[in-house]
Amino acid sequence: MTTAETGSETRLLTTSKAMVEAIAQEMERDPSVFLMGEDVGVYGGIFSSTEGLLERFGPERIMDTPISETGFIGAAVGAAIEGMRPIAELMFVDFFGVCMDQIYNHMAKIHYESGGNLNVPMVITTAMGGGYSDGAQHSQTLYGTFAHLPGMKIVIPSNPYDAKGLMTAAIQDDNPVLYFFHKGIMGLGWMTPNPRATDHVPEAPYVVEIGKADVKRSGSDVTIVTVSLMVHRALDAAEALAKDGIDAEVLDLRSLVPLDREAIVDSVTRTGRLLVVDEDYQSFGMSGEVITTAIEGAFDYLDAPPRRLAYPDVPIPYSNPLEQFCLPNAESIAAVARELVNA
Amino acid sequence: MTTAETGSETRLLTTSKAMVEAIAQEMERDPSVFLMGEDVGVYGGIFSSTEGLLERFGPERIMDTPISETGFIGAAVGAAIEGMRPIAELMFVDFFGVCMDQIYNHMAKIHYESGGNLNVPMVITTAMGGGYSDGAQHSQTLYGTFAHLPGMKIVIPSNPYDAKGLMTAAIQDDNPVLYFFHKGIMGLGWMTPNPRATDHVPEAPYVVEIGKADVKRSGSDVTIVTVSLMVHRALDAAEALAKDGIDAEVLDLRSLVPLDREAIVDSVTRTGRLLVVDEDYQSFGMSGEVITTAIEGAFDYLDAPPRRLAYPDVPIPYSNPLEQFCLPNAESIAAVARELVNA
Amino acid sequence: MIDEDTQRELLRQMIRARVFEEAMAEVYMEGKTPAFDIAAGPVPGEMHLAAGQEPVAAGVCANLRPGDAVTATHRPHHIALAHGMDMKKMTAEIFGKETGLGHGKGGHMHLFDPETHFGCSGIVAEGMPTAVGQALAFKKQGKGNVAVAFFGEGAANQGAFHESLNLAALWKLPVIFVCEDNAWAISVPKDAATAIGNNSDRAAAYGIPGALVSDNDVTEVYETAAVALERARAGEGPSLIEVKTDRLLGHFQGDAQLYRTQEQIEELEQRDAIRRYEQALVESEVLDSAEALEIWNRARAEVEEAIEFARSSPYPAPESALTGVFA
Amino acid sequence: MIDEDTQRELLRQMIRARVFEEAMAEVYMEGKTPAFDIAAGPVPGEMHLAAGQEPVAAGVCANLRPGDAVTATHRPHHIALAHGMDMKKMTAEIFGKETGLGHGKGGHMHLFDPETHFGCSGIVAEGMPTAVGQALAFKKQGKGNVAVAFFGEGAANQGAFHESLNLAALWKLPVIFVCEDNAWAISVPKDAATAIGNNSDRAAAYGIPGALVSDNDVTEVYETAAVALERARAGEGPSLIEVKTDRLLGHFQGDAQLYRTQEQIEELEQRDAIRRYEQALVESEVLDSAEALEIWNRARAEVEEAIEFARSSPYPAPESALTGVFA
Ligand SMILES: Cc1ncc(C[n+]2csc(CCOP(=O)(O)OP(=O)(O)O)c2C)c(N)n1
Ligand SMILES: Cc1ncc(C[n+]2csc(CCOP(=O)(O)OP(=O)(O)O)c2C)c(N)n1
Ligand SMILES: [Mg+2]
Ligand SMILES: [Mg+2]
Repeated sequence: MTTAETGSETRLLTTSKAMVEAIAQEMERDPSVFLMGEDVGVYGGIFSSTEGLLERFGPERIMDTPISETGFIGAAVGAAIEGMRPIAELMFVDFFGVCMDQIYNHMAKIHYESGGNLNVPMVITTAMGGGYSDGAQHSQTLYGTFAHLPGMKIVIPSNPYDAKGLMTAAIQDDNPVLYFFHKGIMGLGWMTPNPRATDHVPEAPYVVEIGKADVKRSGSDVTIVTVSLMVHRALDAAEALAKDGIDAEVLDLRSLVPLDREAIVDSVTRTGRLLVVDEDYQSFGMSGEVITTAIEGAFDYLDAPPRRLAYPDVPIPYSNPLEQFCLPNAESIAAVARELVNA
Repeated sequence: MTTAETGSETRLLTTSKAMVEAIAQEMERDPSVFLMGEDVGVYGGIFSSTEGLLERFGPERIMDTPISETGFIGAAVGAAIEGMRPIAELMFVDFFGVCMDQIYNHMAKIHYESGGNLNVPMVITTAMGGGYSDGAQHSQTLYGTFAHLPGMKIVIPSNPYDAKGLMTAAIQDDNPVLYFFHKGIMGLGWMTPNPRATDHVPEAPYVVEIGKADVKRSGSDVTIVTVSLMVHRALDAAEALAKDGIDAEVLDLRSLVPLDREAIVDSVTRTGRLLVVDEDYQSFGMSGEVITTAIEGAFDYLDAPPRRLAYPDVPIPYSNPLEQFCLPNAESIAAVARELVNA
Repeated sequence: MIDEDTQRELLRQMIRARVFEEAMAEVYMEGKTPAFDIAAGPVPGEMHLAAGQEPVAAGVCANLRPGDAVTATHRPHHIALAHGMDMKKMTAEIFGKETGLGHGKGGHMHLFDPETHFGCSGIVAEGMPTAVGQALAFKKQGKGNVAVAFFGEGAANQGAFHESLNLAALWKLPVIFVCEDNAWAISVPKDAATAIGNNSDRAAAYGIPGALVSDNDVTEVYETAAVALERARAGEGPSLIEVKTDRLLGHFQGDAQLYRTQEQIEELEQRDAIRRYEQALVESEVLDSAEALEIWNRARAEVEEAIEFARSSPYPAPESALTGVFA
Repeated sequence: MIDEDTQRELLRQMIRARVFEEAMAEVYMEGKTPAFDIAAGPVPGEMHLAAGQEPVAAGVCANLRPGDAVTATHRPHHIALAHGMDMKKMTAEIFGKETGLGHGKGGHMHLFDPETHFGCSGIVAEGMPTAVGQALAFKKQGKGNVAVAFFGEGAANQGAFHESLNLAALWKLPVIFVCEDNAWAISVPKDAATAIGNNSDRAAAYGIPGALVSDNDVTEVYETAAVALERARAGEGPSLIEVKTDRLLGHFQGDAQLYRTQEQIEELEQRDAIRRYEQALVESEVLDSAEALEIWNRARAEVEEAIEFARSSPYPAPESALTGVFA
């Protein structure tokens, strides 16, 4: 599952612990790294994204903030242009609307507007995803919204190994990086258990390059392109499909900006069939972009029109049967893949 | 150019005057309509979107606001659920980041969250578009960002007739509607002259149905799908193409939500070729969605892979040669259309 | 002096809310033991209970009239109940049932009730502009109604607070801003988030009255709100009220509360405002202990009935998720 | 008492800014007559000039030291110049030239200069958090530097104002908030937007000093800023300063100003702060008329040279638009 060779000991870690380990190692290495957010201190992050950091680095470097996202994310921008490397946590990505101006009009544009004279080396970490009845304002993924707006890298790990390597890369990057973690991949004790949320992770620091997709399962009949928790669902679907003799490739994009278009085209060229699985709203988002990328690069290799299985264009309902009806899952992914292969 | 028959006298109006006329007629008809925004009173709207309304309806119904977009757009939401029909102006769509939470987490979701028990009948008007060196924070179109998020209708007129009819429809709609007007189609005396920004408009009120695309020029060789100012550029391109014997159809989507997928599929089925022209950022936006729609509905009719010509994924540069290099124009549209037809 | 009927009513409303929250705390754990899974059980998702904060809701809402509007936060039950929301429909919504206020689409943080003009939002402070707009509508409609925005002390550092107060003050709107200062925003104490001690002092930044109720006392809340509401109904504009109140439970159910000590929590329990008020009413002979018990018992029966209604109601049809985006 | 060198320097900075703005007003119209087209001429786009507001910029920035940071707004020239930005590179940026600060990518509202730690933003109030963050960095780095956020009175009703002041006060950051109250936000007068008379009174909402400079007087600005800066450098936290100043021109060039009368505009011109200060310095014999004239002449020469530099510089290569999104 991992491509990089680090030569170091590995341990079983949850995604959240792997992510925190990367932050801690970078904070050790580089005194300009610090972290701000709501409940990142004693609480350790609502989704354990900062657990243990306060104890280790103290309140000067692990700073609880008021509920002032424009204020503290904007402050991160200001600190970044003065040579710090802040990490700011937006507790749920759903809250982006209270601070989007700082994110996309400032963080993402200052480097360009300054003609390259200023860098904004910062990371925004944010939780995404639903499936546990948190309603319309706490369950969204929204990565498509950010990926549409130029100037920030968009990183979306699906497992502990990538979570650590991509976090290290994000902190070391001289550009603003949005780091989305799905609550369902963190390995939290209070979420529906997910066996893929714990895995072997090297102890030594390492980097997973931002902008490189990863084949999480290779296959020859159909390419399933997705990110984050839906990688797990796709892998489950692939297992079911294998029993039917359908050999599915699962391509984990890992980042949307930069988008590894080559990997998409390469895989589709080999399989001739594309299914995009997307937990974000269907229209005007990731699914359309990936399909268009395949059309632009592999039109002549397509054996059937690409398909998509995305979150429908409706706000996220609270009630469990409603929400589950909307979310792609292993069964629905396998069903569409079968249709595609039999088309 | 117009499809509806109203039987009333027409006059030559600019887009801005047509839009204002619709607002005035609805305000006459319905006392629950009122309008709020920055500089919508004496100033008449920075882009003349409210010109003359204060004189006619007074400060109780045409309300200048503080620079508090979250405050007054949120207040519009509150007023709407209490039976008013507010129109709120967001001066430039580029400012959405200071009030996005009210727009997408409140305005767009309350109807759904309430199980249909509450309606939020309001209109947000907003100026979009560049080409006149207003820099990275005042030149964007961003309709793709809004179209991705469910719960609000997205209306984008390209000419005076549609501007009036769509505004009337937007105000009468029981749902939240975002009404985007491109500065370059308003017919302002201080922008580069645009002959299509003035046209015959019926005096009597009429509705242009939201969700219906319009064939602004029919043709048989290639379908050019776009919105707003790019409709004008596409029509110019079509004229040039006609001289080369290429017969281009220009489809004006007029709204992105609901998206008239049938019209896209229908046109592409007839022409076999699709070019999407988009002034919004290229990736994860309108161009991918329209191409995917064609793939989903007309794959077997495609004679060549669809193409797109969009604003590249870079913040909008200030300097004229840089900005013009990025914007699609008649020449670049015609060039891609030629490649597509000759592919 | 508050009349005796009102005193009994204030007690009754606080007790109803408390009994409801305690029942929710229990129901919430159903299906989540031994291995806690937030998605499991009859009541999934986040659950923010307001035990301890009942005086704020009861004291303010007792002053409201039909047609007055209320917006609340992620912690809305006590307010919704005090404002007259139907407990059955509310409970059914929390259970995600078809018979719920939003037919299961909203949930615990999104209770919308056109009948009582009640709404809430899970985005901190962002429910406040809604109330400003409701007040604006009431003024335009000449209705004489008032809107009330409840929010936490944590919300008072969010931009929406500032914009809402300025707009309401500027336009002299009939709206009351009620800050429930429970001293905590999840794990962050007020003094680690707010540059000054009392948010009521921020009223001066908008030229409006700011009142402080300093010990979670329902009488004082009631009287303070009465003044503010009178002012609002008289067309003199908004007021800001801050009540120092207590969050007896965790931020949400399942919160281990590692950020405060067990002693701190017990201290709060010891000064429980409902018990204090009940005692005071018994002492002043507004009611006797039997009558007090009767209030508790009735509340228990009402809550049980509501939960039973919710339990026995059907879930909405899964495919109904796809409808109702647009009217 | 300000020493005489500083007095002359204050005058010089105000004059430089004024001469620059007057020259811009003229250059801006080039290529735009007879038919005004905002996209035409050597300087396209919006043009917000600050003539009348020079005392604020000069008075504050004269107190700053190397390494101190400044963020400004859509109306940034007077501040950028007072803070020491290279006039040539700034002018070239306004002309959209390769030699400009941002190689033509930023423009008049996006002047970024790492040398002087200067930045600005066209989004009202949203430049303020940047300054808070710069101050946070300075504190962490132990640099002893200060950040200054300039903003208009219109910006003081935006959420970012509130969040910035609270955060800075809470964390006792070395930052000064300077409100240029020119009484107008485009066409909206202050009293139609702000619920109270003086934004300096809003400092109390954050427990920090608020100072009012009531008549656009550079001396008073200088002295008020000095106190605030000393406080900030001493680690005692932020201050808010409000200066009642004058916007002599329209909101942007081309603004017909139908919202105010010709008389109102003339009244402002008559109380021009630069002429007043110049006169005062001549009267108190800090300089004589010839020296004053010399300052104007030098400023004219400097501005002409900067404009000549901008004019003769090449435009960036069109395809450079596609690079520089990421470092
Ligand atoms: C804009 C925003 N930021 C953060 C959150 C996450 N959050 C939910 S409740 C809460 C604490 C709120 O504190 P307070 O306003 O005091 O209300 P309380 O929970 O004490 O009732 C936070 C940070 C949110 N919902 N919205
Ligand atoms: C968030 C936001 N809303 C609206 C605008 C449009 N706008 C630009 S300047 C301005 C007026 C600003 O007034 P003030 O803050 O007093 O500054 P001044 O122009 O007087 O210098 C407005 C409304 C904007 N740029 N950003
Ligand atoms: Mg609280
Ligand atoms: Mg102003």
